[in-house]
Amino acid sequence: MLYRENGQFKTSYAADSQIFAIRQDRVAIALLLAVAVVGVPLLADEYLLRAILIPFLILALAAIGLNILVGYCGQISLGTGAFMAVGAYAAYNFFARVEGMPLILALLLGGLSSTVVGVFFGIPSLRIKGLYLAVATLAAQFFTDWAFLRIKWFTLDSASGSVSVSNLAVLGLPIDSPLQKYLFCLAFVVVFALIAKNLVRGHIGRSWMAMRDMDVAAAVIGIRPVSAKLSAFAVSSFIVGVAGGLWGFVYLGSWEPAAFSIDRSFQLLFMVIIGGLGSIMGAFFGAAFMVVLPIALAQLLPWLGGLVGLQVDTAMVSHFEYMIFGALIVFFLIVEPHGLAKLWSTGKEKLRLWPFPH
Amino acid sequence: MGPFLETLIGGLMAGMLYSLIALGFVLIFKASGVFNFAQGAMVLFAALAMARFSEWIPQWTGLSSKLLVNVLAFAVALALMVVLAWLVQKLVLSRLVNQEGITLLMATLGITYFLDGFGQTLFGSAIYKIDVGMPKDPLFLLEQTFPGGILVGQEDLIATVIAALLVGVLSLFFQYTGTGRALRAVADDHQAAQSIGIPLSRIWVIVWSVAGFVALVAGIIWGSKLGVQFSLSLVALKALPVVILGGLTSVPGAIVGGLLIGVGEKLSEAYLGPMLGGGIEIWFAYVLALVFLLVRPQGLFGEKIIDRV
Amino acid sequence: MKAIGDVVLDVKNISLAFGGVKALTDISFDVREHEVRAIIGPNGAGKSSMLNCINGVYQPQQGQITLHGKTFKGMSPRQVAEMGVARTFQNLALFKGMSVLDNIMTGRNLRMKRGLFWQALHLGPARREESEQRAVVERIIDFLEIQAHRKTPVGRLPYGLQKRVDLGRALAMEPSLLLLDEPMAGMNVEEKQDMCRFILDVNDEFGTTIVLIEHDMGVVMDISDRVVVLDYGKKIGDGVPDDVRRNEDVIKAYLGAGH
Amino acid sequence: MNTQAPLLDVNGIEVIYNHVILVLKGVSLQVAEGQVVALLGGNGAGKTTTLRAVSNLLEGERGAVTKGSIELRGERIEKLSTADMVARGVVQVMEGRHCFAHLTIEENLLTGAYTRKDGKAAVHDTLDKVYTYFPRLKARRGSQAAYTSGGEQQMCAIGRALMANPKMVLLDEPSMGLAPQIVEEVFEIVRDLNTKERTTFLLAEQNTNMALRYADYGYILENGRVVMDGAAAELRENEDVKEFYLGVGGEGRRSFKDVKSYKRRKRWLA
Amino acid sequence: QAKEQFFPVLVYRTGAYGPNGTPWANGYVDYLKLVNAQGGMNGVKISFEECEFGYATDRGVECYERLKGKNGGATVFQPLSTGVTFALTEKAPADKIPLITAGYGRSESADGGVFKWNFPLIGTYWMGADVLIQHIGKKEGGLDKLKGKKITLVYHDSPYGKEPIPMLTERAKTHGFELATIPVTHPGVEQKSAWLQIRQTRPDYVLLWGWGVMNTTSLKEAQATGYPRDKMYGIWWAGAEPDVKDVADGAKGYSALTMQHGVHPDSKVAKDILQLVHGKGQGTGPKDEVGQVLYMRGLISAMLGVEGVKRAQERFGKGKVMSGEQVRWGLENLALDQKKLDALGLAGVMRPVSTSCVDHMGSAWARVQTWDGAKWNFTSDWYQADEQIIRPLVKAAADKYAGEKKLERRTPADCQS
Ligand SMILES: Nc1ncnc2c1ncn2[C@@H]1O[C@H](COP(=O)(O)OP(=O)(O)OP(=O)(O)O)[C@@H](O)[C@H]1O
Ligand SMILES: Nc1ncnc2c1ncn2[C@@H]1O[C@H](COP(=O)(O)OP(=O)(O)OP(=O)(O)O)[C@@H](O)[C@H]1O
Ligand SMILES: CC(C)C[C@H](N)C(=O)O
Ligand SMILES: [Mg+2]
Ligand SMILES: [Mg+2]
Repeated sequence: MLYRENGQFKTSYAADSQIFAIRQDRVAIALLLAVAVVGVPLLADEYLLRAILIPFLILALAAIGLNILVGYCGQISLGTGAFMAVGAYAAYNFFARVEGMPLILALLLGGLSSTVVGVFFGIPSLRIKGLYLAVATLAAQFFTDWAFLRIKWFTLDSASGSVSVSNLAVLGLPIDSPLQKYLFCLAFVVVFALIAKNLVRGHIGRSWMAMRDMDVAAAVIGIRPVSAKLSAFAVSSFIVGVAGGLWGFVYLGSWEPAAFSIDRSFQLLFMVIIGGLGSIMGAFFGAAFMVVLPIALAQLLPWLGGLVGLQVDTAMVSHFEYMIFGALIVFFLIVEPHGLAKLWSTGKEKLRLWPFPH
Repeated sequence: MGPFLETLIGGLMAGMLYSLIALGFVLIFKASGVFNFAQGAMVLFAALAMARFSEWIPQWTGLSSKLLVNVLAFAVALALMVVLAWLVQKLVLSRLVNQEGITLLMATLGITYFLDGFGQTLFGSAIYKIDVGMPKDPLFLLEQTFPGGILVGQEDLIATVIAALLVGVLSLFFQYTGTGRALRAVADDHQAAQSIGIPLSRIWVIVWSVAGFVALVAGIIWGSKLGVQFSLSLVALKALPVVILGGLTSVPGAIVGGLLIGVGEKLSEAYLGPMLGGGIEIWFAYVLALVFLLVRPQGLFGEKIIDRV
Repeated sequence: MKAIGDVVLDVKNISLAFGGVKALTDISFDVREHEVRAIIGPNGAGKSSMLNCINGVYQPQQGQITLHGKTFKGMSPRQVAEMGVARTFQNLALFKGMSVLDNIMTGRNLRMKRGLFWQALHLGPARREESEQRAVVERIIDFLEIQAHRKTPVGRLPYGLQKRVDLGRALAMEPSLLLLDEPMAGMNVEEKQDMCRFILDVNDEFGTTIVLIEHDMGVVMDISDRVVVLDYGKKIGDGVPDDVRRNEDVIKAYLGAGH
Repeated sequence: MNTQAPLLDVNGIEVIYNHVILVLKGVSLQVAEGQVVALLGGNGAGKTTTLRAVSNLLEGERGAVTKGSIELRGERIEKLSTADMVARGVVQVMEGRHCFAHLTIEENLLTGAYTRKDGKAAVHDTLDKVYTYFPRLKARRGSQAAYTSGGEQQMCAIGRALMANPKMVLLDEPSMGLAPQIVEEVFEIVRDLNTKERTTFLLAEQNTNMALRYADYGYILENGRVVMDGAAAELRENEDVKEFYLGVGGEGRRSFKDVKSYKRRKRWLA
Repeated sequence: QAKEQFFPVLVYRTGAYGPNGTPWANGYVDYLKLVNAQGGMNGVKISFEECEFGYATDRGVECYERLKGKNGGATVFQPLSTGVTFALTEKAPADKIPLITAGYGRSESADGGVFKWNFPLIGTYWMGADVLIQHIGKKEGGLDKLKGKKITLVYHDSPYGKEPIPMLTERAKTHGFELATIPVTHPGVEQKSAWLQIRQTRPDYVLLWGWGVMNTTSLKEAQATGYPRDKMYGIWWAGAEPDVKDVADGAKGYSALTMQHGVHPDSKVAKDILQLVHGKGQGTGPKDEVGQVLYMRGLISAMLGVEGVKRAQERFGKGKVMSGEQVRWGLENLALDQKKLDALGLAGVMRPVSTSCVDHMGSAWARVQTWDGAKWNFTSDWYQADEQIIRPLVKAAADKYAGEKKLERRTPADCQS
């Protein structure tokens, strides 16, 4: 009964197709945003910002991008790391080579470069499907890993192959302290989440989903596979590229190709799956799960060990962390195979019925 | 000519080693439609078990015959893999019947994490040794014809023979037995397979056990090559292009794919690598696979992807 | 009596084979504007394959198809769709992960032009366009009486309703030619009656030409204007329902003695 | 007819999908050994769900029986697996065909005999029997199931279930997508097996006309509840059944062409 | 409650590099325990906390963020990864925490005039590369004999592996030998083509710049392709027990540089640890590990940090907890003479270290050790890296860095503070 939509009538289609059509949701999201913009800066310490919130936001952004490709358009990609890398290195080149290049512009240009690469590696998707397509994206992954390691030009001939940026600023405001960085990322995430949501609820998003669910039928109602798939690759790699730029510029500050290795690609794919394929909100859930849980476990386990008087060494903690993390993944999948976002909405449905079960 | 042949042979044998791992992927995929991400972790787990038991058994029992110890350790490790298969079925797969491939893939990822942690908790995370008496020193063939002869790794040669044997047996099994047919049915449609009385649980225990066995064999060969430690689970990545190129559902495909990838990457590294700055073999393997897929989207021997309205 | 017009679809000497299987052999027939044209025949006769040829999913090895005066041998499904042809599928080809509303909205995709940029902002033109198309779709939803399920993911709907959504999606394309592949399979009489009503309404009100595959002879005989009968890929009958019903070949191959 | 103990006794079951969607709201039905029982009802009434509950195929759909009991020959079976049910001779033909796409028609049929222990020869006899029932399958035996027509797949699904030599068959919409002649044949097969081999059938069917002609007893399901049951012959005479399920009004069969002239009326229960 | 000096410990005990990371970490932690057991640093006890990062740069940075503010603030970071060092070089100055990168990290950071917070104590990769070439030259009978020789570098494809390349290139130019470089991709289990290539080009020497399983694999592949192990020379991270144990006889004759120390189970400090730490059941790893190569390296790294604090206390107040800035001063003014080393139980293990504002390395000495199939033995005299060659390279690279980051070189006054 707490969560009821009865009595909330929509008088226009526009109102009905709002992102959060139910009042309670709108209130909740407004609260959440308020906390993110006002509450967090007041309360969070530097550690929380730097080690948890900033990576969470950036990875959530990347996960949104990936979700468009995998969750909405049904094209499995294991090359997210590559597209992030392209975004980061391209942004770096624009930033370092062009005198006076504004930060935001550099990041967006990085995203655009990533789009180009993404579309290029998306071309095989017109012919190759399913897990087989993973090969194309993996090729992208390993190729960029190699290219940024080996082609000196990309790293401005840095001997170690590691690049770094500093003195970040937007319109004269420095992006330096964790808080500034956090807000900077937050702004990006909010804007892109909104854009992504808008895209997926419009006809473009529907053509992606149609492609995903049944491509022959989609073709029959007049959706062009070429444009549907490639636009998904384009949008996805743009967002992922921007996230890559943020990851390099804002989170790491100095990076090497290993920061965007295949592990990152897998990590993001897992975020998207565990969060919920085809759900923007799922990207956030997934990112939270994959970022926060390991850290929480690493903190929690020694403490728990301490409670029962056990001295747990880091290796042990680390192994247990893996075990628990793995077990939790399985557990959540069993509870809800369609991811945390689905679990969330089932929960809401239950609330709607509460306290009368049916 | 000599160096070329050498690279070629090296590639072929590296390819067979990949096939050995690829085989595990193919088995499980073919028999349940699950892309088993945990194959690499299973290889590590099996190898760890083998390595540690062959170290512990003499300590516990005072046995000194190396052969006996190895056989015992193998048996124990195999038993462990069967138990593992049973647990996976019981705790994970049976609760995810009829779910989409991607969900199952994710579940096997959970298993991967668990196994990585569990294996190292149980067996430790240092470097261990598997010594099944594989010869380490090189063999030089045709020393008269080519200066310096042609180098062949004896270890690789043995691995090649074993892999070929495994593949032969397994392909026959799938194609010609009733169980093989049932396995393929399960991969197509869990629910329909259930509806006609195929006991998914038993089937899954069987395949995962066989995959565990393959992982153990791969683990022993790779482990005696590289030493048993965490990186062993990463060689699974090398098997990915192989499986995909050969076709996810094809046992012979795993072999042919392995050979192609092995040869392709070694030759490319040897002849293209120096021009491009080296280290190209990894992406070259994928690009090679990609080129083949553009011609045959289901892999060389994979079942045709069906989409019909 | 409704006015049947000129030939809108002319199928000439179509042959299609898959390896050794001859799905269609030298089939010709025509469809006139505004008529309800049924295709019947035993299982595996090639009916669905025929539809697949018409809307470009299969490319026949021989023969040609003339649509609205335009003759083609190989068109992409998209081109056919642009010429106003819509269809439903025998084995439900709905977009499982999407809601009923979204499924039907995809039918309007061809008419939605606002590009990425406006979509991303979801402002002004994009929003207006979305609302306009939504209104059309809502009319279809009302028409098919599935208002209650608007937001349900189609995968959860019972079979019969899924068929209705499939029809809705085709209708949303506002086609001039509608191809229906066994739209009433798995329905009881009452539901079939509903479905017939929908089909006839579309046919009447919008003048949509309909090609219908159906195994329920009651339905076929009652609502179609002309019937083509296929058997093993060959045409064995063509004519008004009453003639077909009395055709010996048809009785032997398809209807059986009971009819 | 309720004198002998029923083979299958479904007692007031409730089924919930996905923890929230309540679909069956207390369905009870009995099937006696050697009977043909029809389960009728409109789209979404819950026929498929009932069958799934009996054959224990709910789990894969994330559904669960939350109340009531199901007994087979007096044994509670809710906890069994589908394979156990098949071992007890109960096989379901699933709605929507579900053939194994990559297997050939013949391989599909042979997998149906997976549980049989009576030897290759016996299995081949059954295979021949199925081929005589459905000659079309024999013609297409070498094709992968995915590349056969809808009706052929339906035959394959039915044939596959018969390969198990079942004691009881749960048929979900067997007539769907089949040509009239074949529909007739399918029901003849049902009768044939029923009389010759005393196979019991529980069939969910939309083709009420056919179903009631061949069944001994019928249940009508609406909205997850049994709203009416009775001997098939009685049901056939019932006015409401005639009106809504057989399509015959007071004045005989109404043409589908005329359906437009009257607005569909509400069903007799809300 | 007495205040404690907090030492964050970035380690990797799991993953592909775990077998090598673990002994280092054990040595590091055991030494800290030893200091506490002996009464702390002028009475100040050490508290420490480990953070596992699996040798992954981003996770290392995460650990840094997690630990830097803990328990009153981190004293000094020693990330045991060149990649992480690169990432932290920017962050540490802002947080005012010194970085000790003993034997790894950025070679140009030896220039304290630009890298105020970095301390690549007792060894950089340029220095290591320089010594290796000296050693090879000596074997050949003089550096001039290197002319026309082929030397191949097999390196871990990461900032770590690339570090020596500028130095080697420089040396190749000077002495006229031919340098080829072969990268090995992380984690390094795939080296077949690399070694087939080596078999074909038959270089006179192979330099090995590996870490973790890559070292083992290199040796095994060398064995499998028949490359003589006694022509292979590794950097000090490619010369420990885990690298060769599993290869055993196959690695016989292989040599590696030492970062001064080698295997020292008999040193006083090792005995102290066995007695005061292991003896109390507080040992971190197995007993027989005490004194092994990587264990000693970890121990020495910890010692350098502790001595930095002690040196700072001499100026800012004994018995007090030092801030990061104060420790930085201490590290910049280290004066570990032989007497002090003897007192620490490090006699025979290492040579004196003394740092200054311009020299953050403090000592440029190394030896060579060789594996005899069962253990490591020293097989060379001490070498000192050639200042003439290194200094200009370091200065140029540091200036380039300063230019990019728009940093000013520190003034002499700043050096005094
Ligand atoms: N997997 C599922 N998840 C959620 N709801 C489901 C699921 N399967 C069925 N339902 C719901 O259960 C109800 C009954 O469905 P069921 O398939 O049993 O009906 P039916 O009588 O077989 O209908 P039809 O004649 O159309 O096949 C429907 O409202 C349907 O939406
Ligand atoms: N893509 C394909 N590949 C191979 N054979 C095919 C393919 N499509 C159809 N066929 C074969 O062509 C024949 C005609 O099939 P089609 O689906 O057109 O039959 P249908 O008349 O629609 O039958 P039904 O009434 O059972 O749906 C069948 O024998 C079928 O097996
Ligand atoms: C630090 C050392 C353990 C060596 C390591 N490979 C590095 O990054 O330099
Ligand atoms: Mg058909
Ligand atoms: Mg049903």
